[in-house]
Amino acid sequence: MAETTAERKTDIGPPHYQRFLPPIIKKNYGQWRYHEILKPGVMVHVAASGDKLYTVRAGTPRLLSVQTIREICDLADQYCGGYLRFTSRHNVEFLLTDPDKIEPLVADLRARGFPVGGMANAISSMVHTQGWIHCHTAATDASGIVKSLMDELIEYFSSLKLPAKLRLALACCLNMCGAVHCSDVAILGIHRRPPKVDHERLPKVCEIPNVVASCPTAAIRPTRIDGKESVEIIEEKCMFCGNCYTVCPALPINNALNDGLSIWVGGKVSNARHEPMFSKLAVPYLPNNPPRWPEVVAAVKNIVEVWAADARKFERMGEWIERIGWPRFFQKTGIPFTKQHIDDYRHADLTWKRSLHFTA
Amino acid sequence: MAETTAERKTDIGPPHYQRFLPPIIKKNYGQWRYHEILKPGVMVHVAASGDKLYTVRAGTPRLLSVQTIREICDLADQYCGGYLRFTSRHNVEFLLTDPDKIEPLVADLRARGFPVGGMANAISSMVHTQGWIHCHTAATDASGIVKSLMDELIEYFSSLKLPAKLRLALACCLNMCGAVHCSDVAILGIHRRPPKVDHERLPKVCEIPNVVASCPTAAIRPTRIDGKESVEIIEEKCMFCGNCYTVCPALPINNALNDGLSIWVGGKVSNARHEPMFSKLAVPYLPNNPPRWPEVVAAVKNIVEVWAADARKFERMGEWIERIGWPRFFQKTGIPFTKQHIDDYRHADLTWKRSLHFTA
Amino acid sequence: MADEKQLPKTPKLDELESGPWPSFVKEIKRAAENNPMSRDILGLLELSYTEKIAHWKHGGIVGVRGYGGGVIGRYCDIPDKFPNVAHFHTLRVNHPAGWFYTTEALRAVCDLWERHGSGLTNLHGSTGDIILLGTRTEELEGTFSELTQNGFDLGGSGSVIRTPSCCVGPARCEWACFDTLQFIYDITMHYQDSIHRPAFPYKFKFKASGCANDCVAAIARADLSIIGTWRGPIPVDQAGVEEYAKNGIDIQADVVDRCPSRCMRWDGKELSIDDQWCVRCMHCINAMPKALRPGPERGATILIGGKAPILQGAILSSVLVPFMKMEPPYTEFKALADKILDVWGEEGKNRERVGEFIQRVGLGNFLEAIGLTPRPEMVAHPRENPYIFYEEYFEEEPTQAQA
Amino acid sequence: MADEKQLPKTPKLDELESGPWPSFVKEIKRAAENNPMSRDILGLLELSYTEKIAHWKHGGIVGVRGYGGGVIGRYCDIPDKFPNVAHFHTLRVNHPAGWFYTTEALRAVCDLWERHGSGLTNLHGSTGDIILLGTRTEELEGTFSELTQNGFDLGGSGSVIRTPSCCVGPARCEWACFDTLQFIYDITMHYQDSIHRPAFPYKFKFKASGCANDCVAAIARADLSIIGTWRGPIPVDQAGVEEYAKNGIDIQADVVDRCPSRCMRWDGKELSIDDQWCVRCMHCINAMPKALRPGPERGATILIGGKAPILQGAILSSVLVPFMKMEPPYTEFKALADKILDVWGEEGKNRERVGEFIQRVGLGNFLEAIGLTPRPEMVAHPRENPYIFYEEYFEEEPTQAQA
Ligand code: SRM
Ligand code: SRM
Ligand code: SRM
Ligand code: SRM
Ligand code: SF4
Ligand code: SF4
Ligand code: SF4
Ligand code: SF4
Ligand code: SF4
Ligand code: SF4
Ligand code: SF4
Ligand code: SF4
Repeated sequence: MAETTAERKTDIGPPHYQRFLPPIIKKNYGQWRYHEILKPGVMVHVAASGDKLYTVRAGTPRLLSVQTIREICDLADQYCGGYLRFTSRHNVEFLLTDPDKIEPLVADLRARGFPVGGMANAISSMVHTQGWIHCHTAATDASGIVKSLMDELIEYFSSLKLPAKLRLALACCLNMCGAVHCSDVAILGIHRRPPKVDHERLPKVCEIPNVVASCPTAAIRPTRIDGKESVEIIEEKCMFCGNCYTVCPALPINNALNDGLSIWVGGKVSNARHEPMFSKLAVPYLPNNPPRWPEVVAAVKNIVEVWAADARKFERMGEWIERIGWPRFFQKTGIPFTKQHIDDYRHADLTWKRSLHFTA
Repeated sequence: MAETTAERKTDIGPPHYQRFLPPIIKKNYGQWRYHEILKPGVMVHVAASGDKLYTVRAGTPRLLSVQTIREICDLADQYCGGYLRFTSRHNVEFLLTDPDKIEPLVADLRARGFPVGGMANAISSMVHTQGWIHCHTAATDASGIVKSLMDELIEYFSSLKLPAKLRLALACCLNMCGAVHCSDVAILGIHRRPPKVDHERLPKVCEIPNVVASCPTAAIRPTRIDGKESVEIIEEKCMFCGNCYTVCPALPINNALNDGLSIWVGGKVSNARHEPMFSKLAVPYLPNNPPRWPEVVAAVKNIVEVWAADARKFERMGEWIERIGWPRFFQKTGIPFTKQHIDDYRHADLTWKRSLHFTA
Repeated sequence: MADEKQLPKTPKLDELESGPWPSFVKEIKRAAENNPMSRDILGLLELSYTEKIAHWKHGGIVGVRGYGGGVIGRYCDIPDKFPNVAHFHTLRVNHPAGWFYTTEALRAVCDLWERHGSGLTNLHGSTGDIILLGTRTEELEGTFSELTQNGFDLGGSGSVIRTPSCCVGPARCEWACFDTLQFIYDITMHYQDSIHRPAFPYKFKFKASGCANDCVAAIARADLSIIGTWRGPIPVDQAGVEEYAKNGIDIQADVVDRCPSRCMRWDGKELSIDDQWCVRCMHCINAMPKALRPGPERGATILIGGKAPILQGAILSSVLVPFMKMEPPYTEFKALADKILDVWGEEGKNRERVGEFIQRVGLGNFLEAIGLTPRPEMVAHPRENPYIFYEEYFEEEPTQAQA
Repeated sequence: MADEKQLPKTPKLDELESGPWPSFVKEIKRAAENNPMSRDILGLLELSYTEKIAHWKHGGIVGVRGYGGGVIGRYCDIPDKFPNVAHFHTLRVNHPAGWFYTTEALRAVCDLWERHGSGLTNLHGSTGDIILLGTRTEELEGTFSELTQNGFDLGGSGSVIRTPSCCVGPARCEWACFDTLQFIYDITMHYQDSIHRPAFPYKFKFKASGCANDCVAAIARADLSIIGTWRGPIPVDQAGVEEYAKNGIDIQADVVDRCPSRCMRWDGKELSIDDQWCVRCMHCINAMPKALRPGPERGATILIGGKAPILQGAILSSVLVPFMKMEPPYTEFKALADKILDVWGEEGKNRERVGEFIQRVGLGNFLEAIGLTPRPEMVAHPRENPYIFYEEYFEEEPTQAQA
């Protein structure tokens, strides 16, 4: 372990952002007048002063080695005075003042395998999570599906041919770290078998009342197994949320045979035009099929392309579906509508069709 | 008791409607091509055959003596061959074939105190309930408020000057017999004090488990009062729905000091334009003030007239409010917005404002 | 007997005799002239107006022989003060479909009710019945038998199928997409036994409207709502449209811009409808009855679950069958209704309406139980929560998957 | 040591090295060249790809001295097979507001992480932290102290205030209605103690977006969402609008018809906005940045309760304060936030997010507790159910009201 002599600092907080702002931003901070998208992944912001700031945006795997970060730093040093930023969707942004450097930078990025794009009416990088690489509750991997899907959808990242922004997200379990619940298209890792109770371990490591309380559908009840306090799970009541496992390690829910993926559509966050919306279930289950998850990739690509072909300008996925209606969505995408699509949780009755307003 | 010799008939059902259809309807049944509103309360339906059926609609108190029914029958005999009908809102309709009889009939009706109107863009008769005249759970009277309010709003019944239909309803308790939950403006009798438990009577007349189960907010729990089984009511949990009283007579909830009225707005049933909507709370409480309920009448009239002045053609109350937004509704009507307007029942969180879409 | 005929002093109620709207107080007084029950109801009501409280005891089960419904029992809580309304039971009489009458039929009801009861009625109750408002227990049988002599029968009350009702439909409306009167008469007869004898967890209501205007508020007030609709394009009579335009309808603002699916265009001469997007709301047809009308293929949408708020909050009926042909003998409809009544009758809890039952068991499970396949028309949108019940899972054979 | 340096065979993962999107597998291999932890993670991940299951034990509480958060403990469930990732704890490092960096600062982090950990990172985690992905317990203190030497500190994990984040805002966006970076930096410093030491029932997240486009998804992912907005008319540069029209924007179809409040008019020359109806959705401004901009009086709307579905279903933040000025030192905001944290901290159940807490106690009661008056802007619509808690009632003095 690296020893350090200096006295121990705590609660210093993050570095002050001003230290990291390039001069042109310091100068024009809050004085930007407008922006223009120049080409895929490249935009200019024009300040009241007339100054122009060129942003080049590139995709990354988000999971980065220090070696690659250094490589990115080299580019920032070479093209924009050692300043750069990352976006809320894990893209890297280079901040240029000299328009002549745009092309060389873009070429350099491409050469090194960083796709330029993800801006304006495009698919941007996927908000995603840890998966098998670091999380204990993961029903699937995250990075692998993202890689497989983005390989297929890259043309929509590097171009501007979509009717509107398309936000993709993935989460490897129902905790939904990230943005699955409000994304245009989201992939969600799911468990499909109730937790197996480890009666040996449970009494030792878990508070039984907490475990019972942790279940939203009251599927867990206290019981005694040969003398020892434990819990039992009423399987018909379990919908595999995994919350009991989060609370108690003795209730493992991960299961290779049954874990899989579901696909959700039509969520959005921005207030532009339509109010924010939750994502809704499109495909209840697809197999967990590493290393390239062909079923998941094909299903998402199909949805994206049906939307891209049919939506009007500015129509996000959810706005498009609202216009054509869910019956047409299922018809056009060829996705079967099943019992599992019908809500049966807290607000179920409000999700049923309470009018005659549907297309014949 | 009137003895009857004939053998006892049962399950004969209602008379066949065809016996009661006037000849012109029999002839043109299902062959009507279009209709026109000729004047307030008078319309014509034109059949494919070219036949014309004139309908004259008049308001009634709904509570009718046999004497008055006979008087109405006299008119039907005199003007339309002894055929008449009533509407789903308790108006009476005279079905004429001879246009020359319209004016005399209208005059005759007026002379006898039956207002002609309630058609098209007007206020029609109020769907209402029993009240003190017959119901055991009534928090207020029904007929008295209807009479008082319609006296004030009659001009909107007998004219066509409203932007759209306006449907009024009243129910004398939360059972909401009628259409309160889906009306443009509705008046609802409310209790505001938890039931008083009659510990003497309760064990004798009620099943304690049923009583406990009857409470939607779990405000009732079993207890023993000097030895006897009974129930107690956790007052903070009681929202005065009266369901326990419906189930158990030993839990009287009617209370002169606390019963009152609330006013609801913006509901609709038809699918025309906007999907059906529930009514929403406008005024949480007004005093129960017979015989003319001035506070209630004034409050409803105010809402109606603000809407009438501000709404666009075809905009029902709820459609108008949706366009201007609830903040403007409360502003324009001058009704204070209170804690009680904020939902705190099953779907409460879905009724909160989950976006930035409101007028500044 | 003389001052018995004297009307009680009712200073409060008297204030409700004036004013332009017809007065129910006048009605009571009119009946009271030669009816002691009405005289007492007048006095009792005046007392309620003074004390601001009802003077009826809770419920009370009474009825006619062999029927479990059709009568609402009422007993006054101060019978000594108002002996003539010590009993004041209401009879619910099943109205003729569409509320059509001949004066002859109505007079017959008036005559018998004058003899057997208070002489007061409601035309009609909110469920649609003729309400004969108040009589004594001993009078029930006599009233009933005279009713049946005159071709009338009781409607529903309690845990039965309630009196079905429908809009005026084809009898006088150009928009009826099926014969609401014939249909309602047919099922009323089909379900006579269930209307008169409680056999269910709670009440069950049928209402039928001939089109989406829903003139009997079926979607809000019926457990099973049958609402007329169509398939195929809306026929447009362009000349008719122009005539409306001439006569002052602003086609763009009042019709086109109010179309919920925004599928209409108006170029000042021609109105075009892109029917594939029409959600059949009726608005454009309502606005221009002479020029537009429902499309060619007629039928109904069947919706389920509508009710008032007690207990889980009000429910609007939701789509069960997007489109059903409605031709006699309504075999498909009756099979569906019977299946629903079976399942709910079996598994519904006491005082649980079918809408609440479906909420409890889940619409998906309910569909399975009644043998319908899920369709996207049944939902406003698919689930937003990830709490999906996957009904089966694999058990591993001994494997090192978990190793 | 030689074959220790040998990378494990990873046929499955190798398939993810090809293709146009940058490969995380290449990243792991790159780090693995001279890092045993990364080598083992590579092998372990290949095993997960083969067995379709994660190989981590449940949780594990580890951390740095004096902090209760900032480290996610992880232990491999087959440590004997993969000794170098027997521990594989993650450090969450609080990112600089707006995710701006100098290469110098980033390189410093790289250097220390190469020495202390796997050499793998996430830029960034979904909450916004710099994720230092995996190291041994003994390395935590050293990593931490070098981080602080370099001016960095840990972010949040567990039942603390989580690392606040914000959009790029005024640094590079013309639409920022307040200084998101300054604000987020300010509250991050203000809440240092609560970010590092668990003192609440559960996690609590702040996210700030400069306008209604909400570029950090604050409304969906933050317990307290601060979203910029304005009051007063949208300034319109008509020349600018015409220019967009010339350059091919269909002002009517793409802007006017997409305005949710339909408050715009375009006559082909002039665009007029009836600002009293504008709901400030940003769309028209988004579509024509050169011609339109947010109105004069700037501030933010404060919304509360956003979160993912566990446990009661996902919640979108809802309006708490329709409009608040956002000027340093943000006194009004901090007073509100502190009050919220007090009430929830006191009365919230274990693992109950503030949004779930408000659902349980009721928004009206919550407003009372934090001292805000109810406003119609807080609701999409008033209640539809009649279940109103009238909080007090009269008791009668002896009277015959009930007689
Ligand atoms: C850089 C970034 C903020 C940051 O601090 O990192 C950002 C930057 C901009 N956003 Fe954003 N948005 C960023 C994440 C978001 C998010 C959050 C997310 O995706 O998770 C949203 C909400 C998405 C949603 O609704 O689900 C978002 C919704 C918008 C919108 C509204 C789009 C819509 O029509 O719904 C606009 C307006 C527009 O694009 O015209 C916008 C516009 C912009 C503008 C044009 C603002 C400006 O004038 O500079 C910026 C660049 C254009 C562009 O297309 O990226 N930004 N923007 C984020 C880039 C993420 C990325 O790498 O792709
Ligand atoms: C007679 C009656 C049916 C019956 O069997 O009794 C009836 C008859 C007609 N209705 Fe209705 N409606 C009748 C109750 C209803 C109800 C139910 C209710 O009010 O409880 C509704 C739903 C109300 C709601 O949405 O809350 C209803 C919603 C409509 C609509 C849709 C109005 C709208 O814009 O929302 C139309 C279309 C129109 O008026 O243009 C309509 C149209 C009509 C037409 C024009 C249909 C026709 O072509 O004949 C009929 C006469 C016009 C008129 O204004 O009354 N009728 N109509 C009912 C008369 C009640 C009364 O005495 O006032
Ligand atoms: C007479 C009538 C009101 C009126 O003046 O028109 C009426 C009167 C009563 N209703 Fe009703 N309901 C009447 C139509 C309705 C309607 C409207 C409808 O049927 O279209 C509803 C709302 C729709 C629905 O069914 O949900 C209605 C919803 C209720 C409820 C709440 C049921 C629920 O599930 O929410 C109750 C409570 C109960 O059933 O115990 C109730 C109970 C009652 C009782 C029996 C009181 C009780 O708790 O026992 C009332 C007897 C009053 C009396 O003394 O005569 N009444 N009741 C209506 C029946 C007349 C008729 O047969 O034509
Ligand atoms: C690392 C990260 C995912 C990522 O790869 O980016 C993450 C990882 C975990 N999250 Fe998360 N969450 C992460 C952002 C989120 C977000 C998104 C956000 O913050 O904007 C959410 C949704 C928003 C929200 O807070 O609701 C999120 C909602 C959850 C939940 C569900 C909480 C809830 O109330 O619904 C859990 C479950 C829990 O807290 O026990 C959870 C729990 C976890 C745990 C600690 C697993 C557990 O049960 O203990 C994961 C540790 C993984 C690991 O081994 O490192 N994580 N988690 C994100 C944090 C990185 C960072 O600090 O920047
Ligand atoms: S989504 Fe689930 S599995 Fe994935 S990182 Fe979050 S908690 Fe772990
Ligand atoms: S997984 Fe979820 S639903 Fe199933 S038992 Fe555990 S907590 Fe309950
Ligand atoms: S609304 Fe209530 S009080 Fe009025 S009639 Fe119906 S049940 Fe009786
Ligand atoms: S009135 Fe309603 S809420 Fe109150 S105790 Fe009775 S059932 Fe419960
Ligand atoms: S519901 Fe339709 S068909 Fe029936 S009367 Fe009303 S408008 Fe005519
Ligand atoms: S019926 Fe309704 S949806 Fe169909 S075209 Fe007419 S207005 Fe539009
Ligand atoms: S949220 Fe608004 S201010 Fe912030 S970056 Fe996005 S568009 Fe700009
Ligand atoms: S900001 Fe949105 S609501 Fe306001 S005018 Fe522009 S588009 Fe319309």
